[in-house]
Amino acid sequence: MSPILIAEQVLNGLQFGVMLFLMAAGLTLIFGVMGLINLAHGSLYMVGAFAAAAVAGLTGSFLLALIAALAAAAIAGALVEIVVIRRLYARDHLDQVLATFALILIFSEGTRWIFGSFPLFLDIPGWLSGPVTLPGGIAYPLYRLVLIGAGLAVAAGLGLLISRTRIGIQIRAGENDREMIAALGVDISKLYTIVFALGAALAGLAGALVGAIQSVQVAMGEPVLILAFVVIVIGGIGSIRGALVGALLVGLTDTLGGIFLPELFKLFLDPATATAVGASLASMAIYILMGAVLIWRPTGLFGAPA
Amino acid sequence: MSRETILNALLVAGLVALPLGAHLAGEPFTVTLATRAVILALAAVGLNIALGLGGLVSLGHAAFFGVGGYAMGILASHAQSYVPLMEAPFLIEGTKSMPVIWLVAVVASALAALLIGMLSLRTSGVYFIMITLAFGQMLYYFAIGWAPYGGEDGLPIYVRNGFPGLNTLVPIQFYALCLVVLLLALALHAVIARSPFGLALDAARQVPERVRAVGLNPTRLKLAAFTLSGAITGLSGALFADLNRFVSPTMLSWQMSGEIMVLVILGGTGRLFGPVVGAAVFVALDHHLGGLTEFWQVWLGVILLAVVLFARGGLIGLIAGERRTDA
Amino acid sequence: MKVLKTLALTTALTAVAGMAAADVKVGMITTLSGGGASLGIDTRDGFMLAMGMADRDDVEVVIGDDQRKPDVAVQLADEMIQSEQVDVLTGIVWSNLAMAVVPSATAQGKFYLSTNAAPAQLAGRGCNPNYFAVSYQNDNLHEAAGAYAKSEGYTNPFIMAPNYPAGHDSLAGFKRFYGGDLAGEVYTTLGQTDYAAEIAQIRDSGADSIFFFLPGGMGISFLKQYSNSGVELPVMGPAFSFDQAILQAVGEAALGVKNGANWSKDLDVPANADFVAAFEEAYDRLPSIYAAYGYDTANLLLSAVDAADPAEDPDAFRAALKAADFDSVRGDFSFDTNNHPVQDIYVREVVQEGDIFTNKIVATAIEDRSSAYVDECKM
Amino acid sequence: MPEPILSARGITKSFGALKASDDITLDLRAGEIHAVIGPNGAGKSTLIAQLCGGLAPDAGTVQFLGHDVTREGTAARARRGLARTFQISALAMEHSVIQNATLGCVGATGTPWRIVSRALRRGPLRDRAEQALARVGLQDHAATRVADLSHGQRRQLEVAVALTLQPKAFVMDEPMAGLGAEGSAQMTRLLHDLRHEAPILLVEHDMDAVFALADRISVLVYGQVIATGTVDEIRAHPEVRAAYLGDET
Repeated sequence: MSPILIAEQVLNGLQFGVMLFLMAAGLTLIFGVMGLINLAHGSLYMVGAFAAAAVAGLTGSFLLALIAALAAAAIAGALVEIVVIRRLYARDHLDQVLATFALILIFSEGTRWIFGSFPLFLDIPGWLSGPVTLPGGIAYPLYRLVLIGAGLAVAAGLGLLISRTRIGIQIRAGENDREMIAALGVDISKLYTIVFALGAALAGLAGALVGAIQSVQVAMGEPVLILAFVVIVIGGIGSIRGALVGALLVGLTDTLGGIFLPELFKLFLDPATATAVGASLASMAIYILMGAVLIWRPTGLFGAPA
Repeated sequence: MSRETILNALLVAGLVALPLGAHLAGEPFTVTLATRAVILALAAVGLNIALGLGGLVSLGHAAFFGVGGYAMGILASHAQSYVPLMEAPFLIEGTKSMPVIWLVAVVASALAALLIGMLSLRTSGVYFIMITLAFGQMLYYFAIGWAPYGGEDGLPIYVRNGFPGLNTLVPIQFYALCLVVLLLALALHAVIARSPFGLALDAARQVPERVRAVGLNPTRLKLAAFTLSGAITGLSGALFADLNRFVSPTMLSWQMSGEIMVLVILGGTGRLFGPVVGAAVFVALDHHLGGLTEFWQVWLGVILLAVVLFARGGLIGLIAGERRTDA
Repeated sequence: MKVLKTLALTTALTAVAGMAAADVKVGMITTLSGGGASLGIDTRDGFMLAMGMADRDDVEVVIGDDQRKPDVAVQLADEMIQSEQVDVLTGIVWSNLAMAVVPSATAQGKFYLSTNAAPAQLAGRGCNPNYFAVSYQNDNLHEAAGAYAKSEGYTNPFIMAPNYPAGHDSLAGFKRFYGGDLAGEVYTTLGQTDYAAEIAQIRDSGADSIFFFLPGGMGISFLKQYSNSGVELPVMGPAFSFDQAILQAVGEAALGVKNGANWSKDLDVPANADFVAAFEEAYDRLPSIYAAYGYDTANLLLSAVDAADPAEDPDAFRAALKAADFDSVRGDFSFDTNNHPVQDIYVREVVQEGDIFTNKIVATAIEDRSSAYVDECKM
Repeated sequence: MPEPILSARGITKSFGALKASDDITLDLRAGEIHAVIGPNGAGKSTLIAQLCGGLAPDAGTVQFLGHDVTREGTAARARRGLARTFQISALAMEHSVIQNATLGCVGATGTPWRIVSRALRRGPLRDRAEQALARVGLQDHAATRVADLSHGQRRQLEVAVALTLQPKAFVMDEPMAGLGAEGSAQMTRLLHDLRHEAPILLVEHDMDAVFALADRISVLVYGQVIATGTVDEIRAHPEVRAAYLGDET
């Protein structure tokens, strides 16, 4: 296996991780501030992708599509927060799991109701398509590089938002002590709606960005949702930094595991068996990683000790 | 008698009378549907012990459901192909006998629950939810790639397994068998809930520090409950596989875990008959909404949402009021 | 009730079913909700189109949505057999659902006509006189791609499928008719959405062509990512990933791809031209391969109903099915001893016609192909 | 001097830069009430956690009945006979009063694995629970849900649960907290009698109660015991007056 291939695979893992971060950041933010488990986060990812595909189909503009994705997911998030979620903050996790499970059903089938059963088309814009040659001779798709850049930019922006702005201060205060921010005179319900909409917008952005290179279809959010959960659990729930580290770990493990495990098994098994066994183990790899992290640190890498 | 006791008695009467009536009226499919509800209720009774008594929000109970299902699938498939399960160091043959299959299903799923529980109980709260989910996914992906037993295609069993003295192919007989198992599991839950173990477990859910302070180990109590819970759900998995004469990784999927949890919460978490009400209502909704609109799952979602938001304590809570304490 | 009466569902075809007078009852179990719904909807629409064109009042169809869940499919089968008392079942799209339903349905003496899924087990040792695959045997379209790869003189293809039984069968089928060296053989995770890692492996492997089997959204994702990767090797696959239902979502990325298929809308058969025109007329979209199978299945069924009533004389009904005396949209069509078709398998190329992406036939890959498992079937 | 029942020897615990326990040595002898007082943030809760097993000290040892229990958990120490009450009631709120008391009996008798018998059936376990309730005056509230009890009754139930363990020593974390004058007096009478069953390490803010009850008092300031002595000695201790009592007297 050539060093170029390995470098390329690391880039792929990085790109996958960065996209997972966009999903995981919203989830972990919502959990950190409101203490809410949102199983319907994947549905907001789907909303973003569908909105982008619809707008791109009408206008032909990818940028407009991205804006639409952000707006649609944020609006859907805010609506859901106001109508349903805010009644759940005081409830235990059990009720939250059930209610957001119900939301998944509503979103998935509702989307199919509106857009039909056939996958939608969303493509990379011409000016971002095709490969570029990186130092070392790696031909790498430009769009994936843009995804890495965009994801890291969002991560940095989110970091700034939380450390430097008024709303960031309120968010941090909310994470530490819910009574305190009320005492500070912050309108909590407005803050919660904003945080939820922000998380939703991030998920919608991820859906639109990824939708251009994947299939835009109903239930596309669920596999990603589970991965995002794995990410925030590894990183420590509530920690944005943890989400970033966890996302990159999961992205790299998943990508590199899929490549190297079959190769590893080929050393002592016949190729067909090795490929199948390696592939099975690779699909379990991130869950094994998560199990190992939790056994070692029960509250994740950056989580506050219980 | 409290309202809940009366309700429970009515439910038992309904579980006996309705399918019997359907049988006499010559509607075997209604009996099959009732069997499905009873088996799902059994799975939820299992989860209810972990969830209701132990406060363990497990989003990975499909793992035990599937282990039970595969115990049945593997034993029965070897029996129907006459290939022994293993020959060395000693011969193990497949079987089509339900009691043997049940025993294996219970032991296998209890072991799985013990192992998963030991690791998962190091965490709590949301982490517990997520780590159980992750273990479920691990088994799911394992089953999908498990070629000798069908992988994603699953494992069909051509003829339903047998139970001494019964013809399990007759819907009402198989139903009666499943109902007896369910009632036994409910009795077990009722006995446990009032036992010293149940008291300590319920206290460990509410105030673990108090339980420690009286010299007990809350984690061990929860682990025991989790293991028992997994065993019961595993048994229901074996029955479910026999109902469908088929096992597949779908039984291990996270949506299945979610559904089992929905059954418990819909009926009323920690309520003895909560799983029964939850399963009956869920199966009925699932079945009848489908005829009304192609997008029936939207309405299923709306109904579930309404229950969470407006009927705290589930449907039993709605009818029978708050849970009463033992005195 | 999840079993919908045809009248309730297919408003364009209200004349289909004469409820009271129906002599033969057919149960269709297919996927109408969730991620895989488009395939089931096309199956249903193709089937009901044939029913509507025949304008018969002696056949009633009940339709149920299996949600792509095996246990739901089994429940529907139980309901249709026990409650609706159907004589014939049909419609399942997915192999794992077929494995859940077919063995027990045929064990109860019901007929099953497969509109799509035809797993190896049911073609070989698990074959049954009451089970007919109208579509193909699962390996056929992969075999066609293998034969095509050989005839094109490829010497180093890279082959790839998800890690599940149909995936294993797919690669085995390709290799059966290709028979040469491979640049690489990879199993992906079922439901995987990102193929960057595999594309990098392909680039690195020195392959001269690619064969892949990634049904549904997986194929869409792979093709979009592949077309943007700068790797420009010829691509082959079975028809599933290049079917009418998903080509519009793939777009230009699919242009030029060769795919093994036993049907195409431009197949020069009179029955096919009628079918395509009628389907477009009725549903305002081009038919997919699933619609074609559904249409053929309905016509086969009707031809057998003309000969005998399945409930009263199952042997005669079975013989009539086996005779396959109907106008297939695929031209020459007959059943082998294992009740799987003997038919020509073609290679199609994805082309653009106006705004629509579709397929045209470019070659015949294998003539009169039966299936690899026919000798294992003892019947 | 008899061997102390419970003792801390040089225990030290830091949280980052903060030394919550700084080389604390104190003991609890048979028959006495030993009160620990100190201002907020003096490290009282940390001390209790280390005595009862919730926290492991960085240095030093905890001895109970002659055993080194420093590395044992809360449950193990409870099984040895160390009973504690909590500053904020740690009771099963959804359970009845008798259920909470019975839980103590289940723990004390080591019978949590019984799954067939009824926890509340008539018998030795129930008698023991009812006796404990009678001791604190809750015998008429056995069937009441804890959530429906008054604050004072919950404090009494805390003590009753500890009593069911038939302990060798009590550690009580502010049993008077939030009680009115009458409640305080009632609790004071109860503790006064209890000391003969097992000695009490009493952490308390209510100075009247402490001075009325304590045989000895230790004063904790910034994680250090600055003085230990009888009530009179402590009242007279200049450092204590300066550091702690200064603004009260």
